[in-house]
Amino acid sequence: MNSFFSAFFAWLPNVQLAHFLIVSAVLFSLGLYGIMTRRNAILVLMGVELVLNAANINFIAFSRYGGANLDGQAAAVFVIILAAAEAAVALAIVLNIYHRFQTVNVDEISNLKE
Amino acid sequence: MSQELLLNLSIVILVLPLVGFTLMIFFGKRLPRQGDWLETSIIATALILAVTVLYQKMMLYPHETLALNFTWVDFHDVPGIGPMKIVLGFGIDNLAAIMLVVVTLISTLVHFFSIGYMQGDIRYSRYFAYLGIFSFSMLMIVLADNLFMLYVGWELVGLSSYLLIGHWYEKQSASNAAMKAFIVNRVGDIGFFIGIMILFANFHTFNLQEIFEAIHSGRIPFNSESWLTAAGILIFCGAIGKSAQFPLHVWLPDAMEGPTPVSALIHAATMVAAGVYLVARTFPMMTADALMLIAYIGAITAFISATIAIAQNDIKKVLAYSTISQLGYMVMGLGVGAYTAGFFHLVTHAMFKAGLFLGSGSVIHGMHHALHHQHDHHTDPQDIRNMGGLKSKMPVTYWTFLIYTLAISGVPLTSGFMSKDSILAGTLAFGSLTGQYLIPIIGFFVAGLTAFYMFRLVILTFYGEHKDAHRAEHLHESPKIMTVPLMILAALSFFIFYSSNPLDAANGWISKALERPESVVPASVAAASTEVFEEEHHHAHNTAMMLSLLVAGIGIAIAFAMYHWKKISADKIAETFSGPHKFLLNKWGFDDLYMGVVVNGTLAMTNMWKWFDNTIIDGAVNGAGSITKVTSFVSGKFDSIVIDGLVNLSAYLSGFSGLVLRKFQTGKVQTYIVFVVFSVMAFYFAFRLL
Amino acid sequence: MQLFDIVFYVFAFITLFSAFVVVFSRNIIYSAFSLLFTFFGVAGLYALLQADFLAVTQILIYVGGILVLLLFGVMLTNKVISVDIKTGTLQTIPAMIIVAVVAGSLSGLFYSTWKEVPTPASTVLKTTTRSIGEMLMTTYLLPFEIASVILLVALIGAAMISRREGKV
Amino acid sequence: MSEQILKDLHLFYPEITLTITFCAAIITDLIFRRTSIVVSSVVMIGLVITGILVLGQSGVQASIFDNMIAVDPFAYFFKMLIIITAILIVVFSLGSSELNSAGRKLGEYYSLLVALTLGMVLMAGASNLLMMYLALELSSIASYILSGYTREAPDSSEASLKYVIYGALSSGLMLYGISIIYGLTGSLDIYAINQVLAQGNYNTIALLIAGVLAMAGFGYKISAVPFHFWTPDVYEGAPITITAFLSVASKAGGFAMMIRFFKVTFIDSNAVSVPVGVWASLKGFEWYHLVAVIAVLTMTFGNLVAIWQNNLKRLLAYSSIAHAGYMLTGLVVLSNEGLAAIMLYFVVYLFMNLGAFYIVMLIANQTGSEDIEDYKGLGPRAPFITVALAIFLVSLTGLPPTAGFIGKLYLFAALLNHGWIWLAVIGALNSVISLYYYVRIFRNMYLRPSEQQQVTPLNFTMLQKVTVLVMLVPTILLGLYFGPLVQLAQASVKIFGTP
Amino acid sequence: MQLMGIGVLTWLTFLPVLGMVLVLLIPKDQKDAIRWSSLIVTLIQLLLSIGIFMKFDRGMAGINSEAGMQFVEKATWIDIKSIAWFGRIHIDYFVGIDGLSVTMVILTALISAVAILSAWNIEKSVKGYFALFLLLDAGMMGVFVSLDFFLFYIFWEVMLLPMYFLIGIWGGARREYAAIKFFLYTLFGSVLMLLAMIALYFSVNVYIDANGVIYSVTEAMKHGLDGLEKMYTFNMLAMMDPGNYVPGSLLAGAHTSMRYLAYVALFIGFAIKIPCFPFHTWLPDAHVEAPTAISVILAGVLLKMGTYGLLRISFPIFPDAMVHYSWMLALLGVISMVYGALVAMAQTDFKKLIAYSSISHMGVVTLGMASMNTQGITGAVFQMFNHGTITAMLFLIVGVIYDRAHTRGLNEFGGLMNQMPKYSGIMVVAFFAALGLPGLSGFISEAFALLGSFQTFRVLTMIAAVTIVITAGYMLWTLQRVFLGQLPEKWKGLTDMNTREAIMLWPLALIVIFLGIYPSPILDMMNTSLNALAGILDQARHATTMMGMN
Repeated sequence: MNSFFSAFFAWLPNVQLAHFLIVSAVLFSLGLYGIMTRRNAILVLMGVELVLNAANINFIAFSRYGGANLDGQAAAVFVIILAAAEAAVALAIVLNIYHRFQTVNVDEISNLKE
Repeated sequence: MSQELLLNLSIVILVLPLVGFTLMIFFGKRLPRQGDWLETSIIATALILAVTVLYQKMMLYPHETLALNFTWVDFHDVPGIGPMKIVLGFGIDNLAAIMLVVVTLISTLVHFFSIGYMQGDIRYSRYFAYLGIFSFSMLMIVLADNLFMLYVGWELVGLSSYLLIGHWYEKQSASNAAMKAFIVNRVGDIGFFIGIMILFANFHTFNLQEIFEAIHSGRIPFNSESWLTAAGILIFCGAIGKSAQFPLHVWLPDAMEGPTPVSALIHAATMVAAGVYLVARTFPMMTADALMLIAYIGAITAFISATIAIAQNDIKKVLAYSTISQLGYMVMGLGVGAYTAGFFHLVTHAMFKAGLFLGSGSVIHGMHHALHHQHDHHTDPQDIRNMGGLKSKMPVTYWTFLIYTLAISGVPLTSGFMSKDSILAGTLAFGSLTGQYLIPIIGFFVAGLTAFYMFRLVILTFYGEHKDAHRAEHLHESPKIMTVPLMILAALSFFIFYSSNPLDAANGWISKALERPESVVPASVAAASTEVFEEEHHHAHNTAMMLSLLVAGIGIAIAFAMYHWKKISADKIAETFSGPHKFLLNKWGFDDLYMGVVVNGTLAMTNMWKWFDNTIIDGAVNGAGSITKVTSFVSGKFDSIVIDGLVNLSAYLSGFSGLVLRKFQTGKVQTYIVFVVFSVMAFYFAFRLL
Repeated sequence: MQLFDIVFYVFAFITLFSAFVVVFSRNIIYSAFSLLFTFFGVAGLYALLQADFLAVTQILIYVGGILVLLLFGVMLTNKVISVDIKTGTLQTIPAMIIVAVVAGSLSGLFYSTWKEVPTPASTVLKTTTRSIGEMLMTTYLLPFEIASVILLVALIGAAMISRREGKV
Repeated sequence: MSEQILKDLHLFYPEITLTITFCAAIITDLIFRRTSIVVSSVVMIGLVITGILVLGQSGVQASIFDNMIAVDPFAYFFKMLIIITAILIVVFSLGSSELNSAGRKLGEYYSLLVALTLGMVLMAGASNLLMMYLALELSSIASYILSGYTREAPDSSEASLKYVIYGALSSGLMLYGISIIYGLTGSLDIYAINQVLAQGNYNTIALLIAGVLAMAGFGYKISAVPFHFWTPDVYEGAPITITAFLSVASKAGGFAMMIRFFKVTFIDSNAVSVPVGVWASLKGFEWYHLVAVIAVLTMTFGNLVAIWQNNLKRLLAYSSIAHAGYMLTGLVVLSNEGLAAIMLYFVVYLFMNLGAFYIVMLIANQTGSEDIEDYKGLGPRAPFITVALAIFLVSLTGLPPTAGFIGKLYLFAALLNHGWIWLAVIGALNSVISLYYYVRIFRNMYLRPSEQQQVTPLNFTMLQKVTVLVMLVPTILLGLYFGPLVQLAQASVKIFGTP
Repeated sequence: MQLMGIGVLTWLTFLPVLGMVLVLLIPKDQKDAIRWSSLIVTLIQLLLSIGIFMKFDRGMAGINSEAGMQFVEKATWIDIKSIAWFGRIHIDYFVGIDGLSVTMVILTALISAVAILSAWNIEKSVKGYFALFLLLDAGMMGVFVSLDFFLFYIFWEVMLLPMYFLIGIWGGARREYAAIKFFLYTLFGSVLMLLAMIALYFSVNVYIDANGVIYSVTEAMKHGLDGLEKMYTFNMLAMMDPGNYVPGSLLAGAHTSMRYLAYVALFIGFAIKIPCFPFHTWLPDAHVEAPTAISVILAGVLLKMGTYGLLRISFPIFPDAMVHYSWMLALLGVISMVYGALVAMAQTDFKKLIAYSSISHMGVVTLGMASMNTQGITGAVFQMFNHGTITAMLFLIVGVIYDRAHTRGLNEFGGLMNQMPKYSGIMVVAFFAALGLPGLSGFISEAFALLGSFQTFRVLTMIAAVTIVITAGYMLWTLQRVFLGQLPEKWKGLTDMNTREAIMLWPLALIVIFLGIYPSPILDMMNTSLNALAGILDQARHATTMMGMN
């Protein structure tokens, strides 16, 4: 175990692909956490954005370290575009919900259930 | 007459009553006099033909068995067996020919008697129709040369017995008795049927002659002598049921709920004798062990029912127990090997017992009329304690009745003396051959008892003063149509019709005709051979005659002493031995026993199964449901769903798990997401670990 | 520790810390503004990864577009009296556990799989904009067009949904 | 390059037509603001033309736009399926009082329907992970909007909110998975990915998590348990036409995409000694076990929960989940046979499921209720329609002589032929369970009297009856004479780039 | 035998479908027209079946040889050319009858006609009733004539839905429960059957030539493989030929666990229909709730489909498994007999009593066929026929009294013999036939079944013989409770059977009596076939003994 940690700490300062990936993983997890826990719909959407950003970091990191092909960057471009489109639609829906229910707390909008 | 003609004649005899039945059942009510003449003339014709057949058979073919066979079902080439046919047919040997006459004769007489006795009955034509179907089925038993048809006839007489016992079905007791008769008989039939199955499974034929030949050639069922014994005993089970042998004798006394002529015909002379006939038919295949058992069953039956008869007060019940007792005698006779004697007793007993029943019928008829005149509907016309002094009122009935009683008691010059004596001699022979002396002891004791209770009956019914003087005025002799049959039967109770020697039947035509057939079973399990047995039988003859005369005399004397001269008080004895008396009055408790154990047991069992079916199997769910119903979250919904159709436990479980699974659908999207991410991780770890 | 590494850690810290605030702050406005820093941090990481075009795009679209959209959303759905708009959280504990597991296993996986990947030769001087532009016109032409359709759909849809009802 | 693009373009005419239709619909909507009939006609014409153009692609095997989109019999099959569904949905929408009485104009509705169709059609052909993601998002975004279309109904709004959050998360998960795959293989092109994987040097664990994450995206689209949670709520809340569309076309697109993904990417294309028509799974990542587990969960869950439903839309939602489970089993067997069974099942499912939804809609139009209790005594009031519904339900149960039986027969046959006995048994038992809730519907229709005081017969227009017949006839006919159907399915298993 | 170019079996099967269409075309309120046209359809069906009875060649075996089948019709139904990865799919519309099915065909036609008569007084949605009834009729007939498993299965399932509705709509108080129970139970069994069928399909191959003629593997070897194509098949007859099994396939070989499994799956499917002991609980409910005509059909025909299926499919296709499991079949048969009889005795509902007696009587069938010899199987098949007629009578009898008294409580009646003499007469015949009185048909079949089974299972058969008494017990007890004794005051107004009721009951009674005396007309028809069937089993038994198994 000790050897694992010593290797790990020795590895830490030498930034390379995995460092970015781990940042991405943590960002992804934070995004998930936000989606799961925030009552406010807009905060939930923020969580979604975090998840997408995490994926993008992956794409770009892999693009950089994976033999310099730009597919990853291209993909990231599309992800950003889609994030914008999705955010627009989602916000419109949230506004609509607000008009209808006078709340944007996702957990309160649960008429459809078993 | 050619053999074919004889056979055809006998088939005509068989079919005639069936034709009568069919006509009567459909058109009986519309015929003049409701068709009694039709049925009666048909059966009378049958009688004439039967006598012809018997005569011709005796004259022309005294030792042959005439057979007429036809293929009933053809199984063609059966795998593993080869060609197989079920051949049925009729056979006439001396046994059958004699039975043919006995059955038709008594049937004819009973028909005539019934015309008088049943006058004005609401189902008069139905009654005659049933008599027709009975005659048909009984004749079928007689003529069958194979077990299958025998069984068919066997069941059909059961049916007709059921119908006739239940003739007055408005009476609960009558319909109960009918049912009891049928069901108790069926218990015996199970054995009979299993016996048939054993034989068929091995020999692939129902034909008795073929079965005997097969056994004779050394092929025995399942290669085991015990199976052969078992087959014999199981077939005898049929006889136990039909001939009311211990322990299935309980139905016969109850069967007295039927009209008295029916009792005479079916429950005294013919049907109940079918069991004896069956044993006689299958006699060659009985092993020594089987015969021993048969003998003991017969003896026990004879003894038990004779003792019960002593305590009975119903005229027909006394006769019923006497019938059982006499049947036990016959069975015992066959069992000990006295084939001829046993069957001979069947014939003689048929005459005098039919007579006794018809006589009692005449008495009841008279009593009934008298009571009817008095508008008395409470007094039991069958209870001998209400009778007495009928001798003068009904002379013909009395005299004929006395003759029958003498015959059954075994007084010399009567037919009963000869046959009974012969059986007793057989038992003595058996005793000396096998060392089983209990059987002759019972035999003689029962002979004494028989004489005693029969004379008790005669005395209480006909002697002394009538119990009710007013009623006595209305008592009349029965009409001619009823008394003539009585006289005929009385005549037939004399020795002369059976043998020229009143003391020994051995040389009579009937004994000549009925030679004991040789056993076909392997020698190691066979009973004493005919030769040996006849030797012993002959030796025992004189001893038996003496002893039987003695015990009969004693029995008669005690009867007169107790009931006529009142030297001994019957009541006092009853009081002194109140325990045994009650025991006898209670018929040894058999009815209670069966009611309590068998019938209630079965009913309890059926109810248990019903409960089991409704609760365990079917309601695995509905039951499980009731437990779960309590739990809160299932709530009232569950009930309706269960009733709506969760058919079994699995359905319940699936419904239940559906209910649980529903809980995942909370309506909160973030909860869903937790589930999703959780599942993703779960899959990931599950597959990593695998 | 080279400059590159230090810069990485700075950006990584900015990204993750602000993301942490986004997710955990009870104040919506705080969350929204933290998100701004997250996006900046991510853009920095992009730059470190020599994705200059994307770093710029990230700032333009995310900060200039999506974040503003979200802020509008916050404002429109709350009666804004002060900057102190609180919001609640739910099922934090199960979420925490699951997320910890996710983060742990993903990080572990990444660490073990890509621990030692040689850094390719740097292409710092050449910008990626042109290459990406070319790719969008050739290989990714179809996705590019489809993306435009998606934007159109989103446009129409968003307009339709948020339009005042009753007006045909 | 540009010549290639031009050459590829003519294999892309159907999609282009759809795009044009989409734009045309928007423009028409702007011109004819007062009535939506013009838009619907335009959409109808566009869809029909698209259908005809798709027909022209029969038998083509090609990959266009730098392997972005495959044009192959497999895609052809699903495209046809989706287009037919779309046409039927347009017909449904014309007669839906839910939509028409919503007080909103339907121009946008129809145009978005086209966009949704386009997304699904793209899903059927997408052969690049990015393209798959885009197609998924296109259809998702269109569906978010459409499921919230009747904004007046709170349920509808709620459905769309849940859908968008759930959908965004799911596509995010999938995207993350895609990014890992990209990292592992350095490519987004599924053929190239397969080339890399086929060499065998990959990290199985990373591949596993990528696969599971991708599965979350696909599972969401085909509503497979445990990624199905949005389905009941959205199906119940959304307008019934959209529900019907999602339950068939969306599922078809999702299935097409998933099958292509798994079959092209995660197959050991260098495997030797496999019989013709059978594939070998990638060593170290036996994903078909995952699919098998998901299939079992899906059908069992769908059926068990459906038992408790009282809203018919919701009931049908669960039933559609269960059906996805049956279909997934076809993928488990890793053979063309299973694939053909899935496709065959889809054709059958199209008719029976749409039929059921349509009749539920027709009845709701008149009675205003989708509650099972309100179906009491409906039988005598609307004999033809209820008999048709009964037949659709029987078909959904999978009883002969309806087409549903043939679908199940082929699935089970594929399973048994490849030794998946336990899976076949579970599938079969599930269809017994499913009977129970389907029967509840016709029990209420025929066995129970109406609770209303006045019982008036329901009237349906000839067009509606004809529409019902359009779905009813195949449902019965394909059950009795299924030869052509099987041939079609068998011919359509050819996926570009696979043997 | 052809009519208008179409084979008689097709006519028999699809005539009711035509009838159904006809009925659907008649306006709703013309109830008599609907009744009469239904009756005429079934009467034509009956006539056709009588024609079959006349023309049937008693010497042809059938069972596993196509040449031995009669009135065969074979036409290509589904034909899909083979492709690289999947062989030819060829399903024939293949119908034909042999000694095993001919009795069932006749029985179906007979009982259907009788049941239509008994449904005459249905007033609630007459049109729907008769339409569904005719569909049911077609389904039943189809099951008995199909020689292709696929076709068989389709007909098998086709009956479910009409049955569900017939019980569910026209039934008694708890009709919904009974109907769904019936439906679920049967479907449960049939999906297992479906799986077994598919497994069989992939295990059996035959060769087909360009003209669609099928060759078994052996024939093909003789013929030479030129121009022949190998394919899987649903043909039952091909499944019966061990030579056709693909080596290494799921069900190849003998005495393998897969074969046992498939056999058990099939068995459960059929046992539920019979219904055999642990699967029987749907029956009492279904019977009690079903309208008279449906009870008649249910008891008269439907139950036979289970035993027929065993004989037609399970026995010849899985003789090895049959030999292995025959004791189980026999045991279940005996349990059904005894248990059914005992539970029947405890019933107070007339119909329920007869329902349980059905279970008991069908146990005889099961036991008889478990014997695996000619007598036993003959007894079983004959019992199927007889139970069909006798139980149909019993249910009609209940129907008659229920129509009048609107109760089926046994304890509420009594003394009806005087009030309804004609009715009572027929009832006595039916009851005594049911309790196995010689001279009536039930006895012969029971006797043969027991005689046969005794050769294989001695002890079990002896236990089974106990039912002779129990049956007599509850039958007579019922007779007593209903007909004997005093007539309660409230039933003084009951009328005797009317002509329609007499017309439906008397033919059955006459058949029961006639076959009781002379069963050969029916036995001869089936004998050759059943010998062949027994031969197959016998061979399997020998093979098993040789292998030292069992």
